[in-house]
Amino acid sequence: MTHIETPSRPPLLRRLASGAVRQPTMSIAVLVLVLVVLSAMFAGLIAGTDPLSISPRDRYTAPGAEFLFGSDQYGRDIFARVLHGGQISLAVGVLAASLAAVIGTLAGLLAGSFRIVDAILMRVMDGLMAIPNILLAVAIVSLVGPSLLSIVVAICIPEIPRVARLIRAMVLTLREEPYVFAAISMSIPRWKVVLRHILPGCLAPLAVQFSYMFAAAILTEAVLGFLGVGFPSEIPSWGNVIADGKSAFQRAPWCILFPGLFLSVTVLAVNVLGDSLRDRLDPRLAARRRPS
Amino acid sequence: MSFSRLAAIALATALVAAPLAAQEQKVLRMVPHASLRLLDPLTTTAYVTRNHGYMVYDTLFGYDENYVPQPQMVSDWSASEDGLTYSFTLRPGLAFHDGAAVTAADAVASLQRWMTRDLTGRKIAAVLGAITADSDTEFTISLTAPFGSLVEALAKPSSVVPFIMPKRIIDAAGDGNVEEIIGSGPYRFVAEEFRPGVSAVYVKNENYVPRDEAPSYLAGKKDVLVDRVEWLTFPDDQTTANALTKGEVDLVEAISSDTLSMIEGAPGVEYDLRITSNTPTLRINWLQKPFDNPKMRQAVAAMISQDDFMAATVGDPETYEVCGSLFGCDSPLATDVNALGTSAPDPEKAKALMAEAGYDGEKVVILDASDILSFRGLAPITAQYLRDAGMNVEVQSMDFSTYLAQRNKQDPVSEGGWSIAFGVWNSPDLMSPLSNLNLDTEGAKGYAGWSSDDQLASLKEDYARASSPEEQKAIAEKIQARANDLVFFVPLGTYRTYTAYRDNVTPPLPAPVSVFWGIDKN
Amino acid sequence: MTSSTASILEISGLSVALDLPGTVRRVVTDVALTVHRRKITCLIGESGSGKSVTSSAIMQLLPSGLRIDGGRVLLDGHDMASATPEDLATLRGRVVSMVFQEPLTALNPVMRVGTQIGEMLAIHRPEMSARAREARILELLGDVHLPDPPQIMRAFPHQLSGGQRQRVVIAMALALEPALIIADEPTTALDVTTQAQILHLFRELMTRHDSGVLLITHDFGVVAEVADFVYVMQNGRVVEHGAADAVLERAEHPYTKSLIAAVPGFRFRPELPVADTALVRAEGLDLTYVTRSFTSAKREIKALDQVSFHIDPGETLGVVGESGSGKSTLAKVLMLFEKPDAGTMTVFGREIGSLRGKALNDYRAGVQMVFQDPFKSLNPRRRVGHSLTEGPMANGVSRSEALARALDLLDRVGLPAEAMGRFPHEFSGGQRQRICIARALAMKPRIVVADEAVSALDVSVQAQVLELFETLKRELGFAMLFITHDLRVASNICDRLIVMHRGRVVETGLTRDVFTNPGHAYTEELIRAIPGGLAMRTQGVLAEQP
Amino acid sequence: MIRLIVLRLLAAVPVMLVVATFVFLLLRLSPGDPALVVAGEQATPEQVEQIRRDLGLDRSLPVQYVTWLSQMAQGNFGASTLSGQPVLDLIADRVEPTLVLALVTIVVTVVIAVPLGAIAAWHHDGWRDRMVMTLAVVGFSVPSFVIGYTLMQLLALKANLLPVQGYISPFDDPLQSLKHLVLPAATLAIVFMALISRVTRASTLEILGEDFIRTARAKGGNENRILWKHALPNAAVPVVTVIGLGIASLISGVVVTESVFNIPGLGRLTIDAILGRDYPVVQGLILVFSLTYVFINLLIDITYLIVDPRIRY
Repeated sequence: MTHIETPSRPPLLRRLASGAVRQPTMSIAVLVLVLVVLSAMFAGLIAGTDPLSISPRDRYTAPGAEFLFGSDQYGRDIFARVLHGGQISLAVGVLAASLAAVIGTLAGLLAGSFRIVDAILMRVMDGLMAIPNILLAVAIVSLVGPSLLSIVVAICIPEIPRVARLIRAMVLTLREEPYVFAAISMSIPRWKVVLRHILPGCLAPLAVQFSYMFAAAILTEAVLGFLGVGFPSEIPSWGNVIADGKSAFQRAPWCILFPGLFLSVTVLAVNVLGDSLRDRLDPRLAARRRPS
Repeated sequence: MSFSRLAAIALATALVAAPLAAQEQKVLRMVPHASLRLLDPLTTTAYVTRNHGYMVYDTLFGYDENYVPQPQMVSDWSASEDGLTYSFTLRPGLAFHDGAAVTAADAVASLQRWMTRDLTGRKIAAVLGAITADSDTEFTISLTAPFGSLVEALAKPSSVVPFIMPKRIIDAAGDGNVEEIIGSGPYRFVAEEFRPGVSAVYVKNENYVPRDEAPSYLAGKKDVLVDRVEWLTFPDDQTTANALTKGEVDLVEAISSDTLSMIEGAPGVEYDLRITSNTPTLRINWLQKPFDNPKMRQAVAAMISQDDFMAATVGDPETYEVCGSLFGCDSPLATDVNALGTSAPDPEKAKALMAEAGYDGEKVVILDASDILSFRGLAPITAQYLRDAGMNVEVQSMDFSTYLAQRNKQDPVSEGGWSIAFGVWNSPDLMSPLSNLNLDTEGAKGYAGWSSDDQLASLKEDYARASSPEEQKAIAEKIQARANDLVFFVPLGTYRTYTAYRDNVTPPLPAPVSVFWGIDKN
Repeated sequence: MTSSTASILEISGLSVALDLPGTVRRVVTDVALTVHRRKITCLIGESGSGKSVTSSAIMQLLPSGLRIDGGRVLLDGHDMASATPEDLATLRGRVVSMVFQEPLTALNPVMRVGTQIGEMLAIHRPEMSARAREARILELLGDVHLPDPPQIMRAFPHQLSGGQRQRVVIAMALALEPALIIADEPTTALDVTTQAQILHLFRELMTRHDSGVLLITHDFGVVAEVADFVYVMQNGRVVEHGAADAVLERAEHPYTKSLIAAVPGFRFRPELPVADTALVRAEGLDLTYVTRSFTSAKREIKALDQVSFHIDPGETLGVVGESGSGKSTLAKVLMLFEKPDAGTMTVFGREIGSLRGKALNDYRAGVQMVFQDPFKSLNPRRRVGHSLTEGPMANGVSRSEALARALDLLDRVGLPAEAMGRFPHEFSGGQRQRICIARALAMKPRIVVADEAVSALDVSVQAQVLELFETLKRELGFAMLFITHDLRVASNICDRLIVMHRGRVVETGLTRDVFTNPGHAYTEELIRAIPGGLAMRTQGVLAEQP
Repeated sequence: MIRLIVLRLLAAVPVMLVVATFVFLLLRLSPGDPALVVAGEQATPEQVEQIRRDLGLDRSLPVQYVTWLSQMAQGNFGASTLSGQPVLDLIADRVEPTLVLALVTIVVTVVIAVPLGAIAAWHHDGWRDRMVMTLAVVGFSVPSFVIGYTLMQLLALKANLLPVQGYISPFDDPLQSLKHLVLPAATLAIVFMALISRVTRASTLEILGEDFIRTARAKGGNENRILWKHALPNAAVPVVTVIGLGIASLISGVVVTESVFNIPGLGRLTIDAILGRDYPVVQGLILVFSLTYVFINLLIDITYLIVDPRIRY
């Protein structure tokens, strides 16, 4: 046994706060995200115009006083569409990542806790993993029709096995921890042990995974748009604004430039945040930063 | 070292192989407007399969540029005075790609099969007495009642086209699809190189005997000037444009005016407006509320401005026109009588009609096929105008397959049915009141939308019997007037796409469907 | 060549600094130290004393964030403190080599043992032929007394036992006959019997290869066993040094004295009156672990083999044995974490295998455990108060009652009441172990199972925790199953002992009897192997507790 | 080893059955109607009914399922409803481009990304680390079709170095094939490299903290040796795992890349089949994908055996 006093880990929030100070990139990422979220939340207020309002005579107007980001082929205001699209894209990201996280965590906890469930559940997860995620998403969306629910489900299903595997592995490690044994020996009910002693230990890697899933979901939504099975243009999202503008790439580059910029910058920020989180939260990596 | 060796071998192979391939053959690499999958042109109404049919098969008649049917495989024909007997003689020297001569028996078998599968064909079948091969080159069609547009029907370029196929293949097919793609057309289909959804290869039919007349639309001389035509499907129009710019393909059948902006001014690229025009149409569900009431359908029509639709979905005024004719403006039957959609939206009129109809805020469901480029914009624009008129509109988006299934549902709107859907048609499909599906009068048994009207049905019968173009035109005007009163469908404008090609390719011949004979490559 | 007693390492004024955000902390200050050829110099201190940092500084292998802040490290005439990477490349391995604490992790797991030793030769003697190199590897493996060197050479590390791996590491360190071998706690992770062998191996090889050894340790037993010179470190400074015998016998610095005093000697406890009914009675327990992987043939390990024992009320039963002897499995069976394949275990008068529902809950509450690693046995995300009250409250104790009990226990284990609101990471290892004890006792158990509960603690802390167990037991009157590999610790706290070896109980009896008159050869071997040997033994032997 | 392979393949059967049934139900319960798709937009109800009978779609769902399963058991994958071609022929025709593209991408990625990740870890927090990580995070943040179009614009159109689109088999013309593969492979590799270099960095970083690395450093000699000989081989297990698991997402990427660069591969075939409700083709493809997944996992397990002697099956 080691006799070197390993520095212990302070609570999550304080670690995050100290991380922000030490890592300027992380602070910038957070700032960008806050701005994007605010712009989406108050899209109606900021944009002023209806993202759906068609005005055939204003087809492909270049960015200017009338249309800040220009207009698309139906004369719709791209600025309004991008801001409103942010609502949908961010919602897809958050919902898909949350749903995958919740279901995956549940599946992982069950699989990690009960052998029989493990055998069955992990076969099902294997089955899901076997189908390339975009193809599964295309199938689901084209089968039930594009809506916020179907797209969120389509994007989240392929992510579930990944989360389940992660959580399952964490559970298998954590349940060998002495404090879990201690809890069991105190006759604390199984579900309470899982809830209080095992689940909290899974949260840090889950948070990291969440950020990656969030970013991936936004990208996948865009790819679905590219493949023609994304949101209908009645529901603007970054993905379908880009897809709509794709064919006018040379004629009206603003049609994909602005939504593309919003999308990439957001995804970039989320990824940067995820990386910082991982560096902060991964005890093995964090320990490397603080020599014993 | 292994890499450099490999590279050396590769280089050597390329040097030896390249000139061999290039010298001998003229290969036209072209991008069709859609990917070819089904090869039997009598099974599907897909335009790409019809175009494939014109490569491989020949027709008895073909439309010329005045939309007058001209003999193609037929050398002589005659009709009896009473219009009940038609006799045809095939041109000498016609041969299928497998070497067998084209006989009257083949033509008879082909027409019989066509009459079970085509809308117009079926109408003929209804009045058919007999169709018989009289000799190797002569056959007769006898009718129980006159059918004035019989020859037009045999020349019809709209799907499904009465192509002539070998009898043995038709017999082998039974109820199903033909297994062998063998015709007597200008190109021979290379079955071994067919990759569904990817590429199809045709080689010159060396034994093809073109007619002497100058080519005119689908009639006249079908000269083959290249040795091989490769159809390459592109899933992405941007890539298509780039490939043409780089000269990786020689010809792109159809390119939208938006995509055209990508290749405009690119060196070595030329383009023409196509003859074929496309007409998006708005189709209403007659069976269910609120549009079981003609007044409500008229309210929809009052809100449609073709100009607005075209401006928004097509954009370039050079390529679209407002057309008041239900038969397309290229059609000899074109007329402006009682036209729909040719004026600005009239919310007042619409509201008045809705009030008359007693519209009570029932839900109006618009179906949208989101993965089909030519459908883009139709649903949202319709939705916006109908909302302006005060209708309670919901747009349902889905992929095309679901769309087709959904559009076939006759259920009430509240139980998953629909109110308004769309179609996009090549001009030949609208051209005749007989083949124009939108004028279907069979009600719940007929074409989606389930329109029915006895008066229109009898007008169509009159049309079929009409013997002169003038008589036909007069009846057509009546048909349009009646159809538009009841709002069978609303055309949303007519637009053309471009065909683009490298400058070493001669411009494709004009025709209402894309034809690839008469093209040369230098 | 320098004469056999010449100094080969001379450290003077060495300081090492830790760069923290915004501040710099010295972890080693002004250390002076000399190592001679053919002599073992021990550097002793508790965790955080800076002894390991000092040894890493010699080889310039400091973890990132630490840097040498001053002083000289003269190694065979080269100043390591200012050596360039090129110098280091030739000096490391050739002039100075190192043996680390954890033999399990010190070897590259995916590289054959022979290759890893050969790498040393390949780096510094590139001219050597492959055949000569192989011969040298075999010779070295023989030198460290490994059986069948040709086979070991082709083995991967995981195929060897801990002791064998440590021999491989030593063979590697000796490959180029370096002037100095630094050994950082080389025996701490090993079983006692192996530990003794390795220590003697150092002495033997050092003499044969004419090297000097710098041995880092926390255990005065080790010093007594092998050291020629000793340096005592505390808080980054050398507080006392001198010849080993002199320091051991006449320590001057109070810290040294306290360290020596804290080493548990043999102190046997008075005999307890024989109880009528045993709390625990186990008969013929068998437990075999079968690892049946998906595809390979199954492997069986007999963890318990016909084990029988009993625990009387108020008694402490010690279980001693080396790793793999089955002593932890025994604890798991008692805790119901494992189910024996055969045999019966009757606790509080009931057969525990058949317990269900409330009876099971009651049983569990009555048997609580204190674990080895104080850092892992408390949930890092829950406040101490939660940990202390969670168990009682889950078993029907009211919140106020549970809180009162927790406060009382905190007081008893010597922690302030504010501890309730703090997180485990705010406490030192010893304090955490106190919390763990309090947590176990909060359930008012009749039996406490302590699995190596003091093994991870520094000696001075170890003594305090043992003391605490003693006091609490007296006050609260529970029985204990005390599992340890350390015979000295066992002698301090156990009334009776069972000695386990490969799943079997080889000896059982009163602690004093077992030590003074071992009945089994294995027990004898264990006792002989205790580091510090005679020196330690004479100091504390037979000191009876009042 | 053979035992491992056989058992793995046997274990694959339930997985594939689960997947196949799932997909069957998903497809059959969906609103689309293949008969309508085949018939085309202008078809009459009679035509559609005829086609529906031809395709056997008029039978009940359980009958269809049993028929399909029994055909499958006999190795008969059926024929495409869209083109009438045998499903196996269709798939066989499209396998090569996807396989070649995926293999080239993996090779390129591994050759570049693994060393990059290792170097980043070695110079942890240094400029090299930051640069690699920045590239990786950017590669992760841009939709792959945007990367594809951009590369196409720059390298194919502006610089005129490479062809825009298409696929040529390396067995027909290696040089041309390579030229055609550069852009799509680069597009895919940029995304995949981002993933692999991150994982390599993380696992190398972890390994670099291990005790045996200190042992290796204590041996003296060139420090680079430690990275390449000691750290990287040990970091291989997680990297191999991610490469393996990444294959599924690689195939997803292939779908987009195939569209952008007009490569007639499996991805496009799948999309077309799904959108066209070509049930036999979708089902056949899904089985192929599952088999690939199982096969790749097997390969990973075998690789583990090679890179890590501690692992035994």
